[in-house]
Amino acid sequence: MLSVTDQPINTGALLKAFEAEAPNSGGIVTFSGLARPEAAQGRVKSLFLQAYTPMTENGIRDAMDTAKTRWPLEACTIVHREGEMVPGDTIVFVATASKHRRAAFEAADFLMDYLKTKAVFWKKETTDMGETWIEPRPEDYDDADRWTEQETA
Amino acid sequence: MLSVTDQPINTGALLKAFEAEAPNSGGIVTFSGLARPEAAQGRVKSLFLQAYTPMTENGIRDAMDTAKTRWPLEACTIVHREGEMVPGDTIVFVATASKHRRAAFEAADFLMDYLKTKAVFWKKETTDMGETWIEPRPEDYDDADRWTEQETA
Amino acid sequence: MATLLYFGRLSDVTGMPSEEVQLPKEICTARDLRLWLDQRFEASGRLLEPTVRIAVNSEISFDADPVRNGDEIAFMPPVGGG
Amino acid sequence: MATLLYFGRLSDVTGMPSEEVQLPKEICTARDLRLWLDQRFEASGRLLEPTVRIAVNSEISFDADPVRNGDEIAFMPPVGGG
Repeated sequence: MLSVTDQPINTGALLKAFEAEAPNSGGIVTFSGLARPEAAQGRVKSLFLQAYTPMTENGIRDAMDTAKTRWPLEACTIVHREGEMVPGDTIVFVATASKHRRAAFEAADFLMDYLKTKAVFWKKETTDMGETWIEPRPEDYDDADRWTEQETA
Repeated sequence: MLSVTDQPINTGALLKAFEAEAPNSGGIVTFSGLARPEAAQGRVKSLFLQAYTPMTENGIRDAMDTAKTRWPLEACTIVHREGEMVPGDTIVFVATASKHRRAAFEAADFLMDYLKTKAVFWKKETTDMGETWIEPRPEDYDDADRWTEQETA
Repeated sequence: MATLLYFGRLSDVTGMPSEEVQLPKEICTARDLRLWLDQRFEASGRLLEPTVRIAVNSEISFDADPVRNGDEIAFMPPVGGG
Repeated sequence: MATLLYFGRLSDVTGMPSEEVQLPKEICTARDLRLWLDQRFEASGRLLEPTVRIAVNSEISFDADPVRNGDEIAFMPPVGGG
């Protein structure tokens, strides 16, 4: 399941629904990304995420398909917020289910690396100092590169 | 938070509570282990987990302390079921929170490897064929060994 | 008319998130469009950066790819969600 | 009296999950106890396997460690939860 939504994400309810979807899986891994309160300069008052439909959805769907090819997943869900939010809000929820817990961990990790560096979103932070567009950090690209290195190794 | 309980585990509610506990963390990883329906022989009718208090709790608490030393965690929760359960029931719920998503992933992964191979539980499956005590699989030990190798590397 | 979309920090450069524009005849490729717009907005090369990708009708395109009136053309600085 | 606990598959070997036993005088170490019980239950070495660990009063103990009446002594085959 994939959803890009401007509504608050209820991770508890999503995890419950996901478990019902994959009762035979043995292992479920989730990642919840929360909007942080600290900016490089000052405190975050709000965060704005801009998406570009349908590129955003198409790209995430491709990454989910890649994950399903690389790991034996029984189910996979991504819910991503767009629009205005405040610190503490959930930006993204990723869930993977597999009979093999290693596969569930790796697939969730891979999908988060995709989302951080390749998903079609632009992020703007508002602090007391004003508005700043935030782009991925070098370590986000390093994390994402792990999966390509593995492919060629 | 650590709990070894004979009551059903509600992962959705636990995740929600955990998020409230670590609102500044940025990244939360959870693992839910579900009782599987298939046994080596036939279908599982029920699963029994035997714990030995206080060794079980002490061991898990030590592993959580180790995780907190090795990774910058803001919070860490483990809830483990004991007693009788049926396929689909959650056996274990692990949650880790960190500002760094890599740390949250690795700590959850490490704790699951501990739980699978070193936590003081004994597991008995009941199928149509009778009762069988289940011990960790070789790949569980291999997974757990990754963290020791890293230490000496 | 072409629809031009300026995403992320580029909307600060252009002063608008999107516009409808009649592409002049001499604008044939994505590269032509970049150069024309960078000049038009006095963007000092910020629309020419290789990290700014172009999507034509929701497909990533390269500098030699054609652009036409009727297209939806997006200027996309580095992306990242989560 | 010592309290002996037989965990996991060992309760199938001994036919009971636990028992209260007066340890004979000659049983001084964990090793002595293993040998005595393996014989007593006709366990054919299943209580001697090195993968079966012994905990005395909730602390992992080794073959040379002492055991006494009053102790809680657990026989623990390989463990694993999750």
